[in-house]
Amino acid sequence: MAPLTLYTVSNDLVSSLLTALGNAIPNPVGAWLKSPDLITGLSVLVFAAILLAASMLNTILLIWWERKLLGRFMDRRGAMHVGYAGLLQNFADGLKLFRKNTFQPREADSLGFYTGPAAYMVTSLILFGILPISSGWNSGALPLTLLLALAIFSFAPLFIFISAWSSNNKYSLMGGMRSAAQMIAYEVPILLAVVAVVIVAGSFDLTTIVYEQQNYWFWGPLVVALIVFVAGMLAEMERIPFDLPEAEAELVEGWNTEYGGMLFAFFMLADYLRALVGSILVVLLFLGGWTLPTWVPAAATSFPLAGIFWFMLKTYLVFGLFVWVRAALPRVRTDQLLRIGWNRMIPLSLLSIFLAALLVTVKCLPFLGCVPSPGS
Amino acid sequence: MASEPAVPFVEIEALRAQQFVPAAKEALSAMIAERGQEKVVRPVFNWAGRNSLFPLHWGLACCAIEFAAAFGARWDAERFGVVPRSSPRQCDLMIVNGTVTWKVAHKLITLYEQMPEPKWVIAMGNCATGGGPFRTAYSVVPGVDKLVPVDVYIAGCPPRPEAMLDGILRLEDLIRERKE
Amino acid sequence: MSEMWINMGPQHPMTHGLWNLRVKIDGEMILDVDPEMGYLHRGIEKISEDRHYNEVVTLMDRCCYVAGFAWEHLYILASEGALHIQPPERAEYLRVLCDEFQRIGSHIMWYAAFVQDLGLMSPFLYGMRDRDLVLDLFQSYTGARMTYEYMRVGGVRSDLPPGFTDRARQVLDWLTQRYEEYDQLCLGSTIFRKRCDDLGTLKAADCVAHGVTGPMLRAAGMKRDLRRDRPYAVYPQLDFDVAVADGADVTARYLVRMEELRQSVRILRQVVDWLDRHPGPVMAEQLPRWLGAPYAPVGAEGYLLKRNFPKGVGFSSVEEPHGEAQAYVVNEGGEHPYRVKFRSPVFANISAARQYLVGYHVADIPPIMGSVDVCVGEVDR
Amino acid sequence: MQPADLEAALRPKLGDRLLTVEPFARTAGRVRFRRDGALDLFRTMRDDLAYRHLSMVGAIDWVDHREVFYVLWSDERTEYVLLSADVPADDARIETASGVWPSANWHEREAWEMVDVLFDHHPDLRHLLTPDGYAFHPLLRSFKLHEPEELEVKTRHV
Repeated sequence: MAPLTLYTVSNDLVSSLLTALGNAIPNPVGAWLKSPDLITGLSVLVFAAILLAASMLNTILLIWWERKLLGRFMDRRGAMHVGYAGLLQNFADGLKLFRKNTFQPREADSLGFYTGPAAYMVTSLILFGILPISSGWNSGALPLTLLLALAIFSFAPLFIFISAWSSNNKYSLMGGMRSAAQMIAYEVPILLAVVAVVIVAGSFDLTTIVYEQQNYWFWGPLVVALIVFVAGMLAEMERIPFDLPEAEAELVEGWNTEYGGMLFAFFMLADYLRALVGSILVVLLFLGGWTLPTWVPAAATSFPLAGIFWFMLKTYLVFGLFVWVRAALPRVRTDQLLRIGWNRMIPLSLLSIFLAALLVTVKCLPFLGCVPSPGS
Repeated sequence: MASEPAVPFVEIEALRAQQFVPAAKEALSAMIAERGQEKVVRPVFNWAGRNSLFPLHWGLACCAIEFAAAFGARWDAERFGVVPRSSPRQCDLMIVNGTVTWKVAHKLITLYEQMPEPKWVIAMGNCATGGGPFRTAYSVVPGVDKLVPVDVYIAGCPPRPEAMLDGILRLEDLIRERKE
Repeated sequence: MSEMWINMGPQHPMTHGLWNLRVKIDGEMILDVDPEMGYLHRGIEKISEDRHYNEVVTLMDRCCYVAGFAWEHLYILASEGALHIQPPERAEYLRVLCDEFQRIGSHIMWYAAFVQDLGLMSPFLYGMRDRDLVLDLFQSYTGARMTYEYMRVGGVRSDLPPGFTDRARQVLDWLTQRYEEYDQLCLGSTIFRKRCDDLGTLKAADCVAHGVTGPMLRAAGMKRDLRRDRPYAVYPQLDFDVAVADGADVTARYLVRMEELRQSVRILRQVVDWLDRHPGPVMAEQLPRWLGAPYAPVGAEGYLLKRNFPKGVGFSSVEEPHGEAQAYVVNEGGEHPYRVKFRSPVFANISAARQYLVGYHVADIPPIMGSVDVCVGEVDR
Repeated sequence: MQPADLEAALRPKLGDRLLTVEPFARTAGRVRFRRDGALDLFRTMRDDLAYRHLSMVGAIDWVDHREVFYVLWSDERTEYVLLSADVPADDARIETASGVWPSANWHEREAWEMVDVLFDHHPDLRHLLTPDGYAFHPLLRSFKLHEPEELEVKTRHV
């Protein structure tokens, strides 16, 4: 039996449906319905729809997770009256925002005002088509998934800046400027930290990187890279302590000050989509993805969808760490943020590359652990 | 020159409000006419609307402190999905928590206009309801309903956080029964 | 970006009230500021001329809504001076009890708002939680959480309920533990120190020139506290230290307020012990009837008393949580004050905004203004 | 410092522009002066008597005239002193103190808009608490407050 993957599921679904339909309908149309090209095309669409729904559902769950966790950190309960334990709260928020009046400030530039959020949302969604969720549960085995993901991830400041600029608000503009400066400053250390992972794993393919970690997760040997990556991800996701573009205290709501209704919901969703992607990347690169250490009993990994279960559990825990940081740390200032980025993060990431190269050469380092040889 | 009471200024501001209220009513009725057909989805959207009221994050006077206390650990208004947002664009509820003066009146109206429909106003406390202890003062608007349409009034000077939460729940009841 | 003016307010998360800070910025740097006040101007001084002496107390609570007791005390001291009335000693101790608990409540409220301005969210909730305990105490003997109307010309309205002092001691014990937690959350955080050190510096000489008082002045190293320098009520009998710090920056103001919180606990322990041991009247005897009961019908006797009551001018100053507040009450005979004038400490502290804001970043405005502890109610009155 | 000491210290500088020094509750005394001696008095108080802190400037409308009062504080002697000058109601103006104590700036703005006392050479005499262009001075005795019923009539058409 072929391994259960998302694509095979949708392919089976579509092919059985279309075959039944094609048998019922007389030939020229029926044969066309049964043609493998159509089945492939449609199953890709179904696959995309499932992916979209799953990622949206996860994002909304993630918001709930953050609100409940924050509530607990703050000695209160968080949303609890809408649905069981407030699980439906974010659906209510989304529906309400969907119904709100759509408007555009008088002096705003309509092209940028509307394309900004849409593009931000779309680029965040595309990422889910690339990331492997479990063995086989990805869209395709591209050789350079990691690079592609990071490239798409770094589109965001452009769209944020476009929407901030075109909403014709001074606070939005300042937020957009900060966002651009911050994301560019942290793009470099993130990439350098990833290079360390790539050196050890010997591949740009996320699936390969995960399989390389089957014996040793990378967070131990590559702890410096992990620190740089997590800090950079916090900045990329615009979360406290690096949430300057949305710094509520001085910039009202930052670059989305002028956005309301569905456009605001787009921003909100896209923010959390990116947060989800960030957590997933941390899990994939450093925490072994969907794999578990070898000493774990086989029962833990043999039940259906075990890979996805462990993967999502890790993702939510990593995101919980981000929430914890949010509850415990104040915000840094713009110049401090940039100074941390250029003066601290880049040397650290260079150090992590050096350590990674050393690791590959000598296999084991005191206190940091061992790595398997690449391509083993 | 300074011997007359402050009527002219009051009237200027009242005139401003006079122009505003009919326009708001017109917009409201247009919206109602447009949404009259949606019979099936309305309960769902009403459920969503009443369970996710984002109040505008601003503090006018004493009631603002109780407003803040209602978001504190003991009362935790977020339980009901009430999360204050700083930008009026993202709000659907304006809680007027304090004394409204004529100096801030047109800014209040601007903020109200910046909120996208559908939107609601809660007059929190005696000052917002009718001027409170400052009703006779030359600079105080005797009730925010002179400026914007108010849905729920909360009594108290200042109302306790429970009273504010109760006001929000009353507003939720209003939204539930909304026939449009 | 070229230079531009932005309006921070009247609806802005930084303001914590209703005022407008106009800021001229170049990129992220502040070139000039111009505070614009008056959005909450309710004409309290004018309305007071239309009120009985005791009715003005109602307005005082709403004048500064986070430090209502301090302002009641201020006004009562001035009116008692103007009316030549001396309250009993227990009433004075009760007023100090109110004042110091109010200082704790106000400073915790400040802590909650200030740390939130830095982006740290949890302390806001912790602060509100602990402040509610203090408000519960207020509620147990005044019936209100924020607007008390407790002090009267000639004493206080009522005595403490039974068991109050024990509850007060419990709250004080709890608060003493919490202060450690507050310090861990702020001083223990490197980011906090990086952001607040050498921020919003206002040296002692500038403070004096611009009339800045209270924790801001003490943070600049000047040991000035009206409770020590011009004692009122029973402060001479109480043992406490004046909190000072050297930095003149935001961290120093934080340290001063935290130390004041601890000193308030120390004062309150003495006050609570004294109150336990010394029962007695809480209202002066032989008050004019129209003062004791403002709404009672005033007969011929009361009318004569009213007419013939000695005229006078009362001046008082108290160390309010925000700084030095003063009241000037003119009594021209009769049941209404002729003129009431208040000096709000925050009024002076904000008026010096240009001195401590220019040259910093836009992101520094919220912590700096947070460290000033703005209460707009008393600025606009 | 007693009122007599104050008078002894001030009389040589001010001459007959100093009217009286009388005792005043909880302060060192109340110095009454003629308004043409304002600036000299302010400088003397700050430089010679070390009253470096101006706490409050206020004004009172006594219908026939207006009184401007200043509350000063000295850190050296830890005491207050009051200065007070009468200005006629039809020509209510006095020299500003903001050149001597910068803290007078806002207090004088408030006194001007509330009691209509003009402060000469004030750097920035704008409305502070009332809106720009507000034509009234609310703390004058002639400015009457609304009765609630009256207010109802006036705002009903809104």
